[in-house]
Amino acid sequence: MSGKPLKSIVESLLFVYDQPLSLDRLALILEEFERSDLRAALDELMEEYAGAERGIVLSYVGGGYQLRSRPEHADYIRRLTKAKGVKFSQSALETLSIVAYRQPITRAEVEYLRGVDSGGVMKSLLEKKLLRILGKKDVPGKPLIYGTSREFLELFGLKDLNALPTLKEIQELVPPDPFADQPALPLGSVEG
Amino acid sequence: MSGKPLKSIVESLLFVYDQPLSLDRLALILEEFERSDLRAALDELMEEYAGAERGIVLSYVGGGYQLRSRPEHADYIRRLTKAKGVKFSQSALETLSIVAYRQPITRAEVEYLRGVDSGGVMKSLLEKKLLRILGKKDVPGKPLIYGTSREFLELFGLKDLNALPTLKEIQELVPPDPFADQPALPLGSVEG
Amino acid sequence: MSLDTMQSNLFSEALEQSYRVQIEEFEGPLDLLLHLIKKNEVDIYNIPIAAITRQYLEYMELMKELNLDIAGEFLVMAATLLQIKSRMLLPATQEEDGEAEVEDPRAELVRRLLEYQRYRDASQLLSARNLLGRDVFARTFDSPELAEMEPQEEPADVELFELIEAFQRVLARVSVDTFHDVVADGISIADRIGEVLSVLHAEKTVCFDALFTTGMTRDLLVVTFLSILELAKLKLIRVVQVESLGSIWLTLSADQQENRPEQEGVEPQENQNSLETAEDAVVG
Repeated sequence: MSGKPLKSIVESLLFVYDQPLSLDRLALILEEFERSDLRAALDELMEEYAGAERGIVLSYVGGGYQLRSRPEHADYIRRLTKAKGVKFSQSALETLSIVAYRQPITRAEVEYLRGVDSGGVMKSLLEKKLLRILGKKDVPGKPLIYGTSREFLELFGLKDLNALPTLKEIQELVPPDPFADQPALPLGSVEG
Repeated sequence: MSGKPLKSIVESLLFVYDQPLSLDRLALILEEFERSDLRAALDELMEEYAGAERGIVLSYVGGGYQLRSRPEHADYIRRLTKAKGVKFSQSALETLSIVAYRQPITRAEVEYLRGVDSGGVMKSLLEKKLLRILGKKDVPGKPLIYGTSREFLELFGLKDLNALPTLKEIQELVPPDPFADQPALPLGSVEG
Repeated sequence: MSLDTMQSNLFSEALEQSYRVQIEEFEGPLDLLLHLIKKNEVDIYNIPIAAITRQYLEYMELMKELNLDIAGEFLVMAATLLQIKSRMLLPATQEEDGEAEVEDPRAELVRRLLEYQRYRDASQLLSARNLLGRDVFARTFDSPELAEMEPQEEPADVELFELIEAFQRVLARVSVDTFHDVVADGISIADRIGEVLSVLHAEKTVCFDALFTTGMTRDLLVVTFLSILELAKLKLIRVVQVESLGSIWLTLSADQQENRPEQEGVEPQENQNSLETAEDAVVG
């Protein structure tokens, strides 16, 4: 009975772990199993994964076992990175939020609020069409003023700028002191 | 010739990617393959992974395919990764299920159904990305409306919102004579 | 270990109940009432309101003795229960025609309890599923194969809430009074400018008065007015009056309408045109 479930357990462990797992480590974790059974399970898995039609291979690297993708498929895997959504950087998100909530706004004002140069971020947000130039401010130097775009609304699924939640609405989610003005208990008339 | 390598390629992609992959996404990445072949490959993989002795399962969640560890092995995996494991309070679960079934829903509606202030829970669910803000409701006061996220589906292993457990039907309220047995209540043994 | 036992260790309501001490935290008054109904084994469609009310109040008394905070919702429910109880004590009025049947005073409460129970049951079904990160695990890391590859940029998934959080971070760092301070009904000048602009984008031309609807607070009126001034100062809008003492109209400035990405050398066209535009809009 030990065979099948153990093999399955080992496969799970190899799957979720991001480092090669040594036999020693496995034996430590799966202390209720015999080391020889463990070795047998690994050998069996090794053989199974060696089947040519699998997209995953089990390799023995750096003293441990690790599941890896089939090297022949590297070209396809590379394509995944193209489609992989890159997370917004903190600075991009901050800049975007400042413009969203304080538009129309100049670059100098954004930089004042962020305390750092924001030219690069703003340029890249313009290129992504999340920001747009609204015009020029009528002050000396005629700086450009920025606002958010239609694409911005689409990205966040907003109908229009009115649908942008205000900070107050978020802050209101957590009341400062829910028990502040608690009335007295109406316990006088209890008897049934 | 198309069959086997494609299945293997798809398996590689699923293995390497840390999020569910939709058929659309796969079709975009593997543009030289027919969509129908892709679907067939996924079906085949699905079947193979369903074999009882595997430590990995292929699930369809939140509109995409994802390899996941076998649930029965959770204990062993926790020993390895020392993951604490997600834990939800009853209030979080209640709030999540109300939003899931009733979305789009306002905070006031959630609170009416639960009978308690739910701002704090909702904020923490927003932070965990299980809830999301859908916009504002077009009624006086323009309250924010909430819904569940893709992460919600992934967390609970749901294909889509239609896969939510069916809600129990509520019996019609037909009190034939509500006052009939009022005086003679079985209240003798009430004390806890 | 079976899946079931494992989950009950983490979540099961039944297991928790066996460890329940006398005084227990309830999610809210509805949760407490359901508990009392279950404990007394009474029919939810025919709640013995006097007894349940008494137990409910006893529970609150206990909380008070233990110096626990009692949330306002519990008090509201206590009042509701007492009210239902007193209405139940009134003799059922004999209707003139026997037609206008009085609804059971408990009906509304029962409806809420049933509805609440539904979602509570559903939440238990949900938590009995194989949860990602509790029962099943996916790979949460980039495989080395993928990590070695250079990612190609593309706009990502981002949630509205993240945007707000980012802005809160900014605010936390900057002293508050660097912002326009006038705020009415949670609307700052900047917010209001955004609103006015989006109205103008949709309508092209808007009557000045239309932005000041009745029922607005005085503060909101001020904020709206300041917003319009600000927009005019920024030359984002034009303010035109078709005839003296006539309505004042607001339009987006010319380059706003064309929506050009770069504004180099574009001079806003002046007056005559804009007057006509405004007049057209009045007629149309």
